[in-house]
Amino acid sequence: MKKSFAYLASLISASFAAKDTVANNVIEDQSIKMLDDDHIIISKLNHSVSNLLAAHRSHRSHSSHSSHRSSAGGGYSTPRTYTPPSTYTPPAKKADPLGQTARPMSSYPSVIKESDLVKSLTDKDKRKNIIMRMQLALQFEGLYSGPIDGVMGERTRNAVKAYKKQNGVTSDGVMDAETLNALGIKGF
Amino acid sequence: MSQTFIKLTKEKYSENLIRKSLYWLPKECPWTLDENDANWLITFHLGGGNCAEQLHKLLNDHILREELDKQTNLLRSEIILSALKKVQSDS
Amino acid sequence: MTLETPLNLPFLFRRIPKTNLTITSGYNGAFCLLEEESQIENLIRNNYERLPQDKLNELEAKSLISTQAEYALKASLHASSLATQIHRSLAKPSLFMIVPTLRCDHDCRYCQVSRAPINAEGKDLSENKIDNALSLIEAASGDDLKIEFQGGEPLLNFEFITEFIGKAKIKLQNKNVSYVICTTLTNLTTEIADFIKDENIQLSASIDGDADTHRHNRPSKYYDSFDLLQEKRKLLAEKNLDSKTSYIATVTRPSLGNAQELAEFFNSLSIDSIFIRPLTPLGFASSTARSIGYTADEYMDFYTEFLKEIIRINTQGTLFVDEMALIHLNRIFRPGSTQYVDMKSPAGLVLGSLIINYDGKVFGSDESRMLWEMTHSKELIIGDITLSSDLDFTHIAKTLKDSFLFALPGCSECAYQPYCGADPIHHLATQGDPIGNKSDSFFCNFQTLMYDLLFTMWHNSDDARKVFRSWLKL
Amino acid sequence: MAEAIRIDTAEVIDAHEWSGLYVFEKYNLPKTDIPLLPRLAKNTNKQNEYLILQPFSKKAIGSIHTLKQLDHFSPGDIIYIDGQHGKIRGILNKNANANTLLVTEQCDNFCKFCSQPPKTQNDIALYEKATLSILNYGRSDLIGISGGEPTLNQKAFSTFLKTLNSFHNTTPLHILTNGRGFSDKKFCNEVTEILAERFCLWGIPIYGFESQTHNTLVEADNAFIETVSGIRNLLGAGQAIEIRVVPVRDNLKDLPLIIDFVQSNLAQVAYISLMNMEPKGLARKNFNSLFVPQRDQNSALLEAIELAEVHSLNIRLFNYALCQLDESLHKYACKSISDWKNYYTDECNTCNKKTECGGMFTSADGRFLENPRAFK
Repeated sequence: MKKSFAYLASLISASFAAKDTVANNVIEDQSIKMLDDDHIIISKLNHSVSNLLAAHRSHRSHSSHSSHRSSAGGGYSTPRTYTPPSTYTPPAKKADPLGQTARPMSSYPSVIKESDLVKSLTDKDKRKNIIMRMQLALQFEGLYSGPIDGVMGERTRNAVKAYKKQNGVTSDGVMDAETLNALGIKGF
Repeated sequence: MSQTFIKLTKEKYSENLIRKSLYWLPKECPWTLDENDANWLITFHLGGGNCAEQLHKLLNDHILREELDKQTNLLRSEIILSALKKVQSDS
Repeated sequence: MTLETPLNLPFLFRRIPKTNLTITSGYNGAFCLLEEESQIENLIRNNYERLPQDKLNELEAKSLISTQAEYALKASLHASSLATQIHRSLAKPSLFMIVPTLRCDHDCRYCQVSRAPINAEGKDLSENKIDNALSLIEAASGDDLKIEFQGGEPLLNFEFITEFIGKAKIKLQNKNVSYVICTTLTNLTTEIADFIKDENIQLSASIDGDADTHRHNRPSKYYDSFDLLQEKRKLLAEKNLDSKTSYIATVTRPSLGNAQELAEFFNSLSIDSIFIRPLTPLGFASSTARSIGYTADEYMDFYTEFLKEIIRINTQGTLFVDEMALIHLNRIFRPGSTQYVDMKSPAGLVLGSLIINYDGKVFGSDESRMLWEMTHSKELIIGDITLSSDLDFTHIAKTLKDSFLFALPGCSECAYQPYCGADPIHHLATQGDPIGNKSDSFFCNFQTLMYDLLFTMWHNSDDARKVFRSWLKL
Repeated sequence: MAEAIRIDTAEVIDAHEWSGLYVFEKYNLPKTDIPLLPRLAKNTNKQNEYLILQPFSKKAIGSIHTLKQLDHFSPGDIIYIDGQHGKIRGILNKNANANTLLVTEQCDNFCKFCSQPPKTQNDIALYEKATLSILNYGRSDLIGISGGEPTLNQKAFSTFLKTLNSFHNTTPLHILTNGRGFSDKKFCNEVTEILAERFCLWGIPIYGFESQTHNTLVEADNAFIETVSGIRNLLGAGQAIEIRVVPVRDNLKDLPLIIDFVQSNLAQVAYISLMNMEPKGLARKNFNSLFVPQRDQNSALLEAIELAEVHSLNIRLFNYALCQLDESLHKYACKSISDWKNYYTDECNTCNKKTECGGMFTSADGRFLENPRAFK
């Protein structure tokens, strides 16, 4: 222990010598305390950060970000003007600034049939993935707080029901096309 | 070798103020401090020089420091103490 | 600045002598220079309307004053800066000095306690202590450290150095270690030069000035110390070790009148920096002190001329760094950045450096071991590698506790507090007390005048400011 | 000039019902333990036809047609089909110099020069899309997270990060935030604990050295104090901070004071970025009251940079065209304008510094264009 500098450090920062000298000419009136200990910090880069920072200093990738906010445009952006397609029918309520309206039933693609979809769900990996996609969507909707594990458990099922209720999706299934579609899940 | 005397009223100058100022006088200005009920009595043993002038400069600055302390000393101590506390709880 | 009248936050101030400048500084390391004598009064007496707007803005930006609304925030930022700075000062030491031998072939005027005759017995650190030394260093150091071989003249025990570095490569393989040898160069050989090159070791060599000055300060029984030094510098050049060598000059009384010549001379060596320092008023007899010593004011009169000449040389297009000035500039503009041992609060003693003496005893600083040689007071010892690789802080802790500048008489009200450091051993040695009377302290007077000079030049001289900026960019 | 099309945007027809996110090409079987996106792959038999493929099989469940080859995308890119507007956009693009995901358009600041003015509609789905994009993206290079204010919905923000963690994703993030949320120590601790294993750089704006200027520019009371407290708390948690300053008429002369403020109060920040205003969104609306020609910024920029260097603060310029900057500032200028939102004028094409220069914002057209001057 004698060898430990942490020990020495604590010994010194315990510095009563300093405290006394400082405290001396102070009216000990804690009622006028101005500083909240919670607002005092010690600034030391945590290890992973300081390492990567060293790397990033030379490596410009982070800094190649462009101006204030402009990088936002690098990703999705809301369509400025909205022109409904000919086949348009009102989307499910789910707001989606991606310009991706939840796909209206009437315009359901001809290339894929309900039956195909069902068939394509027999594979357990695909099923697991669809459930994950649902859980992820429901989680951000604030309806599901369980793990994203691709298991259709009680909590997931209830979350789906709740979502369908909220968004007026009338189909009776849990993983039928209409539901997935309303959740913005496609490609299955 | 003549001596120089300075008299300073106690109500205007605290002891702390007097001593802090004398502290910074150079070796060339050996002094002794006496007091009576009303005054501080400072004697410079080697007269001449500008010891008295230097002392008054120092006094003036320490009066300013006292005024600043009235405004900030509580916070000053809080800053130092909570900084030490923070470091201590951290190490 | 908002229309609302501001409040003062805790700050320190000092009127810089022989100027109209007043420096104000805060615990966050920020400073603001006031150009008129009346301004500090107006500031402290809250007559803000009498201060120029740009000053008020600067003071507010630097959190020396604040609006009501931001007051609590800025207080928390002050405390955070201070906590961060203290936290850093409490880190593990990064400088480890080792004295392979106390023997030396020079008889330097200002060095009497830290040398022994060239053939003296029992003044070498024996190789079989290396393992203990290394385990001590491994335990006491962080990821980055510097190991410095001191003396005596370390090259007189070169075997130790080679074996030490050989073993350190294994024992300290997970750390970034850099090596420095502080040497007179006079024992440099082709073999040693090659080793230094291969191991990428830095050299710190002493050169006190032109032939006469150097011979006067650093005489040797065995040869002309200046001529031999020049000869060895040729060898360094042949081996392309110039860039690996930095030069340090110690000033004695006879040089005080030759500031310009001295600067010119160092520049003529075509080196790109010089570390020029006053005597450590330690380790030589008071009789000697009269012939070579000086007061801080005398030294700084000299140094002011010296620095002006250096700046002139730089403005004429040669980059030539004054390391002493640069250390202080770093303290001013990058508080807490430099690990310079004399400049820490709490003191750099132990926390900044450790030194392993030729006899295996471990001290907290070079001055500590000198003081040990003079007084043999046990409190200075924090370990002994002939016994174990453990350290014992019981005695030193108290000294360190008393080395926070904000709590030290004389320092607590000084405007240079955020940039300066505590040197308890210096005051213990010169005044018999680790805290000491600052008005009578060479260390304090030297540092104070140094900062006076640099702040004044920064404010008043465009040339100086340009040059300082260029140094700070290095 | 005509509305510029970002280079990784392409026209598509008959894709309305296929709006959504896709992974481009990429035939190797992906990990099965993440929520996978469907794939968009070229139909090798048919010119300009692209097949919608299930994540797992090569089974096509649909197809779309483009006007030209999508050769600016690379396998593994994340793309978005915007059926309504007949566009395919790159979301995470290997060849982009900056990939940034927008996670919300809501904000509690209302910056006078915001290029992407805040909206109020519920856009929670953006977090889901961002999560999917990052998890399905093949690479681990730094990705920007932007808004709106990404931390405005604290629950969504931490859920977003937790979800990435739960799939052992460690993609480094550059998060653009106003930092105000982190003035709440509890939220700060919660987030930084989630981020313990992830490198994160926080881009946080400071537009003045005191409340008044800053709050006026972001049009929010108390913003300055909350932002600075937030930065303080993040630094206390060991996070890496980038201070972002947009020089405009109100704060140009204060740039050195802003540097002073940072050095005196937040000295441990990792970077300071001076970012020229983009004449887009609100900046276009408030242009006359905010705009300062780049050429007229030079002296203030130089003063700020010299000051920062004295304090060894790491400072850079973004979105400045080299021809508008003094020679002495060139080495601080980053070729920063995202490669899909800049352009070069005819003059630029004759300039021998074109390759080092970020060029002009596509939005800087007409009266917003500061006449370029070619280096020859």
